[in-house]
Amino acid sequence: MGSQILDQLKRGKILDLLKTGKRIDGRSLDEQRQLTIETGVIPKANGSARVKLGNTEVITGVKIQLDKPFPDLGDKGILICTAEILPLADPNVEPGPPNEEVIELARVVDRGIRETEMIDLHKLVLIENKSVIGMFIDSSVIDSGGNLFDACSYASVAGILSCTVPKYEVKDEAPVLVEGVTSKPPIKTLPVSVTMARIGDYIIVDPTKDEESCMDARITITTNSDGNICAVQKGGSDGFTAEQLIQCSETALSVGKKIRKQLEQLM
Amino acid sequence: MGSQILDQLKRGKILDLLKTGKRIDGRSLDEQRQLTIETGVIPKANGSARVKLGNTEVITGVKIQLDKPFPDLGDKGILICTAEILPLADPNVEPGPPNEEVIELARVVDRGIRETEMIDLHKLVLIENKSVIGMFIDSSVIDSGGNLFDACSYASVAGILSCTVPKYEVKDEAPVLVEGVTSKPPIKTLPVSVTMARIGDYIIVDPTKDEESCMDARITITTNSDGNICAVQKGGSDGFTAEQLIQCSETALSVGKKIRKQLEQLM
Amino acid sequence: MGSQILDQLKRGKILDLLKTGKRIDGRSLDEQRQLTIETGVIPKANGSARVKLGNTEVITGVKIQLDKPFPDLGDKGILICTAEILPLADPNVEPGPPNEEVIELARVVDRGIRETEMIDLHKLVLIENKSVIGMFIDSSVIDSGGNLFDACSYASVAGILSCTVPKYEVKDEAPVLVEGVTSKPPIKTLPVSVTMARIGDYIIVDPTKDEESCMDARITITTNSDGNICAVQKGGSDGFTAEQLIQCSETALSVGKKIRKQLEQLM
Amino acid sequence: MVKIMTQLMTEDGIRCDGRKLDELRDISIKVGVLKNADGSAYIEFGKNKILAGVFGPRDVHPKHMANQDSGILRCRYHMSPFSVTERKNPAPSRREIEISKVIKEALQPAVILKDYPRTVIDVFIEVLQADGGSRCAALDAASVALADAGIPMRDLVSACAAGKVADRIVLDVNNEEDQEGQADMPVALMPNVGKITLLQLDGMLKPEEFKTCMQTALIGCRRVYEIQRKALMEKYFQSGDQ
Amino acid sequence: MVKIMTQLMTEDGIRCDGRKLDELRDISIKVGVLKNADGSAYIEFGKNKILAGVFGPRDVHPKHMANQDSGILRCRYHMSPFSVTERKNPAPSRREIEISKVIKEALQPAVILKDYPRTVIDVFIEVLQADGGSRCAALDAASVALADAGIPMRDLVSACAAGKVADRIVLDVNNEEDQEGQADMPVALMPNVGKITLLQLDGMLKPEEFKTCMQTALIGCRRVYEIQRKALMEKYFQSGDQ
Amino acid sequence: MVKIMTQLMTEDGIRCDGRKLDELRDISIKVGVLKNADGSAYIEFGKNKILAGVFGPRDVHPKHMANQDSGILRCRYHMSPFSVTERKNPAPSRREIEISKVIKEALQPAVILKDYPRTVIDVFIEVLQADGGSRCAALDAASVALADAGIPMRDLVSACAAGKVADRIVLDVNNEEDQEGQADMPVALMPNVGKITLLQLDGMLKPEEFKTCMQTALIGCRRVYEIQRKALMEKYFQSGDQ
Repeated sequence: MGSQILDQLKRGKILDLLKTGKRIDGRSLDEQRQLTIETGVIPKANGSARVKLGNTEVITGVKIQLDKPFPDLGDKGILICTAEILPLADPNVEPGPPNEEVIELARVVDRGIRETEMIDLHKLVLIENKSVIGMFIDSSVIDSGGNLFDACSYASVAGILSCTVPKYEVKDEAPVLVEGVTSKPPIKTLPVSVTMARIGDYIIVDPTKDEESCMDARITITTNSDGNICAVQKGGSDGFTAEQLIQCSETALSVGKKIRKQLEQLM
Repeated sequence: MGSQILDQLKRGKILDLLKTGKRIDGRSLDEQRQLTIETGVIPKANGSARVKLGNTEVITGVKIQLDKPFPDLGDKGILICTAEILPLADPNVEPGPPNEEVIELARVVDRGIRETEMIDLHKLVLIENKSVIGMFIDSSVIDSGGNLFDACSYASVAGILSCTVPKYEVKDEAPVLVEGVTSKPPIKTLPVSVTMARIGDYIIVDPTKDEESCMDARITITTNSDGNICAVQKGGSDGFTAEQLIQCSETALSVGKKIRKQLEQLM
Repeated sequence: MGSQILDQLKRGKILDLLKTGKRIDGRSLDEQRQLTIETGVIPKANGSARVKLGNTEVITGVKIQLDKPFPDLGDKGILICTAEILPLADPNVEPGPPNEEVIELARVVDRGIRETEMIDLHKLVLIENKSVIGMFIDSSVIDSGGNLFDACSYASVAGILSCTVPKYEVKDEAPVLVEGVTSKPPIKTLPVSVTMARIGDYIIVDPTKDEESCMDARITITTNSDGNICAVQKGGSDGFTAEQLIQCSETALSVGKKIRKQLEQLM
Repeated sequence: MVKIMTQLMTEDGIRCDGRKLDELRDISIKVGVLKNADGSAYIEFGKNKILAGVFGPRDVHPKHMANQDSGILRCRYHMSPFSVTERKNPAPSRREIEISKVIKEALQPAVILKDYPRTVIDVFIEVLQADGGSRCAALDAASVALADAGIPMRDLVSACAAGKVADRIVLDVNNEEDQEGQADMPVALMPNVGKITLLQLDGMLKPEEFKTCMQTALIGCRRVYEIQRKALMEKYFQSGDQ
Repeated sequence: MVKIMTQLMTEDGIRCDGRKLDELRDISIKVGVLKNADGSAYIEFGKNKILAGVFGPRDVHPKHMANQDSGILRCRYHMSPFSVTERKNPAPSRREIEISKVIKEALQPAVILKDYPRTVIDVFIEVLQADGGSRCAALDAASVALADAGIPMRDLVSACAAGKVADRIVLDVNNEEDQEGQADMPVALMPNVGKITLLQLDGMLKPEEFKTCMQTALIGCRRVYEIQRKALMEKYFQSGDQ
Repeated sequence: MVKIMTQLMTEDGIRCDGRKLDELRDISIKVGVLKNADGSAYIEFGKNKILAGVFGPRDVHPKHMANQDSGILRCRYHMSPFSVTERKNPAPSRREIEISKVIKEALQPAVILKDYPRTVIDVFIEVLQADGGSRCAALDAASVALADAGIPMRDLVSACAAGKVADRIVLDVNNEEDQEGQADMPVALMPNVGKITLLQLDGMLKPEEFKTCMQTALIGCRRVYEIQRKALMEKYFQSGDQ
C-alpha cells in the first residue's frame, strides 16, 4: 500500500516533468540511455556479450551444439533464445521457475531475432531431417534498471555477432567436428528492438524502472536493417490510440537506426 | 463452516424426500438424468463427442497417432483415456496439476474402457514390437453438475464410436499413411458405467452435485454388452453392506442396458 | 521457540556429561552405537540390506538393469546411489520432492562409494559406448535416530555385497540375458563412512538425533580398505579447527576398521 | 516429409478459403452457455471453437496476492489436448502462458476493478479447436463472458487479426495464411473508447504496410464488436431459451 | 521377448503357488516396529513386505487444510524403488495417488475423527516389496498401525482380494494370477460393523460370479481380521519383547 | 570418442597451466559491482567468473520460515547455461543444491544473525563461467559481498582448494587437474578466528597426504584473504570510481 502511494507521487512528478518535455534523468522523450556493449566476456562460450543500458545490465552467452531438427522443420537449424532475471538483479525477483513476465521477456527477445530472420537457419543444416547446428542464446539480467526487453535483445544480437561457429564435415552419414576451423554465423540482417512506454499522453523511449512502475502501457517494436517492422508486443494494463502506435512505429525506426550503427561495429 | 451447516440442512431435506421415495429433482431412485450425446463436435479430432448428463457437460476428443508399443506389450496398440475438470466448469476447481480426485476420475474412466476390452488392441498393431496405433481419448468437463464418472465415460465411449482411424501400410519396415482411407476402430463391446450414491439407507443412481455433497459413499460399476461386470470403484468416506453392493450390481446392469441402447445408435 | 529452549537445555546437559567424558547413552566419545546388518531382506531385488545403527534403521535395495553409458563415459558401467527419508521415519519429514538435506545425504553416500572405487565400473561394460550394466542402490530410512549418513552408507555397501549380478552375453551386437547364471559384483575395496559431531570442544563419533540437534558442526569421512581417506563432507552451521579435523581423520580410520571387519563378514 | 505448398491467393485476390481480402470468417457467439460460471460465452470464429467462463469478483487465494486498493484480474488461456493436429500435452506451455498474459492485459483496461478491492475476477478460456487467430477469438469470447457475469466494464474488447499474404494486406488471417503468410498482426480494440489494448506482430511489414495492416485489423475489430453486441442483446433483451 | 505362459491352475484346483482355491497366502503382522511413529505395523502377506506408520492427531500444515469441526485423515501409499521388478521412479505415480485415495476412504469409516477438530492423522505406507494384493496388505497394516497409535476406532479394517482364475473364483490373488487371470477384486471390510469400505474390480465377471467373488473375499477379510487381532493382542496383552 | 590425455605435470613439478605446486591462479575481486543488490562482488579466479549479490536483512517470505530468535541465512549457487562446455539446463541441479547448502554452512559461522530476528539474508551466486574450484571462488565472492552489504561479521571467509595431482600435493586445483587428478579438497577458513567452515574431499589420500593437503589449502585461503581485504579496502578507503 505504502508503495502504491509512492508510485502515485512518482507518477505525479514524472508527469509534471513530461509536460515540460523533460524526464527525471534529463533525457528527451525519444532518447535512449547510454548503451555500452562488450563482447567475448565469456571466453568458454561460442559467443557472448555484456550490455549496459543505463542501469540495466545483461550478460548473454551463445552455445553451439549438434542437434536434431524439429519434426517437419528438417531443413532448418535450431535457434533458441532464453532470458532470465537473476535474483541478484532485483530485490523483488525470487528464485524458481520463470513467471509470466520472464516468459514474455524471453519470447519477445526470441521473436525479434526469429521474425527478422537475422540468421539464415537453412545454412545451419548438416544432414537434412537428421542433423543440424543448434544455437542457444541465453541472456541473464544481472542488474535490473528498466527496459529489459531492449537490453536482452541487444545482448543477444551482440552475442550472436561475436559468435564463432565450429565447422562440421559429414562423414559416413554423421557429422564430424573439424578441429580449429570456425566461421561466422550466417547473418542476414540486424534486428533492433525499441521499447516505449506511455505515461498519460506522453510516449517515452527506453523507460527506466521508475518510469515503468508508473507507466500506463508499453510497446516493443523490432525492425530489421531494411527498415521493415518485424515484431511487435504491446504490454501493460492500458492501451494506445492508433495514432500513438503509428508514432511509436516511426520512433522505433528512427531510434533503431542509431542502435543498429552501434551493433554494426561488432560485425 | 457455514457450508457444512448448509450441507447438513441439505442432507436432512434430501433424506426426508428419499423416505417418501422421491429425489429433489423429481427423479425416482434408480432413474438417470437426461442424457444427450452429440458426436463430431471437434471436426479436427479423429473422433469427438459432447455429452450432457443433467447439468453435467463433457467434451471428449480422440486423437490417433503412430506410436511405439509399451515394452513387453509389443502385440498391443496403445489406448489412453484422460479426464480433466476445467476451471470454468466449477467455482471450486483451481488450475494446476491434477489432484487425487481428478486422477481417480481419469483412471476409473480408463479402466472401464480397458477392462471391458471395448477395443481390440491387437488390431492396432502395425509392426509387432515396433509400431502401433495409439488412441488418446481426452475428456474435458466443462460444466460440473455431479456424476462426472458416468458423463466422462459416456463421452469417451461416444468419442471412440465416432472415430475414424487413418489407414497405414507398412513399407520397408515403416508405417506409411494411406491418404483418404479410414476405418472404424475395432470395437468388441460397449462399456457402460453406472454410478450410484448411498445416502443413509438409500441407494440412488446418477447423483447430482447436491446429492454428492451429502452422500455417505459412492460406487461406480461398469458392465459390458454381454452383461458382465468388468470394473468397480467404491469411493466416499463411508461403506456399503454386501447386500447393498449386490443390489448396486443389479441396478448397474438394468440401468446400463438403457444407456447402451442409446450408445448403440452411434455405431 | 519452545523447542529452541529445550535444545539449549539438552545441549547444557550433554556438555556437562561430555566434560566428564561421558555421553547421554553411556557411550564413550569415540564409540559407535551397535550396528546390526541383515542382507537379503528384499528377495525380489538383486541385493538388499537392513541396517540398524542404534535407533536408526535403513533398508537398501539394489536393482541391476541394462543401461546405456553416460556420454564420454562409454568405458564405465553406471552406479547410482540414492537416499530417501521416508515420512514414517520421522515426525518432521513431509512427503514431497527431496529437500537440500536429503540431496546432501544421497550425494555423500554416493560419493563415498564412488570415490573409494568400491566397484570396478570398467567390468560392468558389455559393449563399449553402447551397453553397460547399471547398478541402482536405493536407500530408504525407515527410522530416523541420528547419523543417517553412516547408516545409509553401511546399508548401501552391505546391499552391494549381497548382490548377485545377472550374466549377459553379447550376441549380434546386443546383450542377451543368460538365465540362471549370476556372479558377484566386481568389488575392489570396502568404503567405510564415519560421521563425527563437534559439540563445544568435544568430538563425538556417531551422534544420536539428540546430539545432532545441539551439535555445532559435523564431519563425515570415508576411508577405504587400504587406509586411504577418500571422501569428506563437513556440515553444520559452525566450523572446526585444523587440529580437530586431523583428529577426526584419525578417528575415522580407527573406528572405520572395526566397521570394515563387520562388513567383510558379508563378502 | 512431403510439404504441399498451398497457393494462398489467386491473382484476383481470392484467398485459399474463398474469402475476399477484407472478409471475416464466419463468427457466431453464444452467451451464458455454462451453468456454473458467473458468466460465459462460446465462440466459433472460423474453425476456432472456444469457451470462456468468468468467476468473480470473489475472494483471492492465496491471500497474499490480493490488492488492498483494487480488484485483480487473472486470466488463463488453455488449449485442449485434442484442439490441434498433434495431441497437445495438457500442461500449460510457455506459449499459452504468454497468451494468457497478453489477453489479461488486453481485457484489463475495460474492466472496472477499483470497486472490488481484495477480490479477484478469474477468466478461464478453453480452446476446444484451434485455428488461426485463436487469441483474438478467445479475447472476443472472454470480453462477452465478462459482460455476461455482470462485471462493470468501460467498453467491450473486440479483437481481430490482419496480416500480409502473397504481398497483400488481408483481414482475419486463417491457419494456412498464418503459417505460410508473411505477417500476422492480432489487434484488440475498445471500440467506443478508441483504445488498442492488444497489438502483436510476427512477420515483416514495410512502415506503410504496418499502418494499413493495423487499420484493416481495426475495421475487423469493429465488425466483431457488432457481433458481440448482438449476442449479448439476444440473451438480455429477447427471450433467450438456450 | 519370450513370454512363458504359466499354467495358473491344475485340473484339481491347485493354484500355481500350490494353494487351494480358498486358501490365503502366509500372513504375518508385527505391531509397533517403528520408534518414531506414534503407531506402526509391518506386514508380510505372501511376498508383499509393507510398513505402515501413523502420526497424529497433530497440527495440520498447511493450516488452511484444517477442518474446524473434525480431524482429517491423510494417507500416502508409496512404493520403494526396489519393490518391483523394474526399478521404480521414487516420485509418486498416478497409480500410487489413486491407491492412496481409496485406502484413505477405506480407513475413514473406522476412524473416529470428530473428537479431534483442527488436527490431522497421517498414515504413511511404504511397500518395500510388492506382490499381488499389495493395496489390501497395505490396508491391513495401516489399520493395525492406527490401533497401535491409540487412535479411537469403530472397528478394524481388514482387507483381502478374491478373483477369477482359469474360470474359477479364488481367494487372495497372487502376482501371476493378477497379471494373467481373469479378474481381481480387492475388498476391505469392517468385520464387526459389517461394512465394506473398499471395493474395486478389474476383470470380467458374470453377475453370479460377482456375488461369489465378493463373498469369497469377505471370508478372506474375516480371516485376516483374526491375524490382525492376534498381532495386536501379542503386543498389548503379552510381554512383547520386540 | 577420442580422449586426449593431458600430461598434468612435468618432472620438475610444473603444472599443465605453467604454475608451480604452491602457486595460485590469478585472482581479481571487484566490490560493489551491482546496483540493485545491497552488497555485491565479482571474482575472477583462474577462468572462473562469478558474481555474488546479497540482499538483507529483510522480511522472510514465506513467513513460516522466519525464526523468532535469530535471522536466517539463505544461499543459492547457480550456474548460467553458458558457463560450462555443454549447455546447462537453467533449472538447479542436485549438485547446485548441495553446493548451495555447503556454501551456506561455510558462511554461517561468520555472519552475526542474532541481531536480526525474523529476517533473512539472501546470498545469490551466479557462476558465469566455471573452472575448477568454482565453489571456493563463489564463497570468496559471497563473503566479500556480505561485507559490502554491511552485514556484521565475525571474520571474512576465505576459500581455496588443494589436491593431489601426479602423486604430488598442489595448491588450487584447476579444471584439468580436478577431472584427471587424484584428489580435490575445497577448504574454507575464517582466517582470524582460525575456523575451517568448509571441507570436502573427492579422491584418494593417504593419512599423511590428507594433513599436507589441508595445510596447503589453508595457505591458499590466507593468500585469498589478503586479496579479499585489498578489494574491500579499495572500495571503502580509496576514491572508488567503479
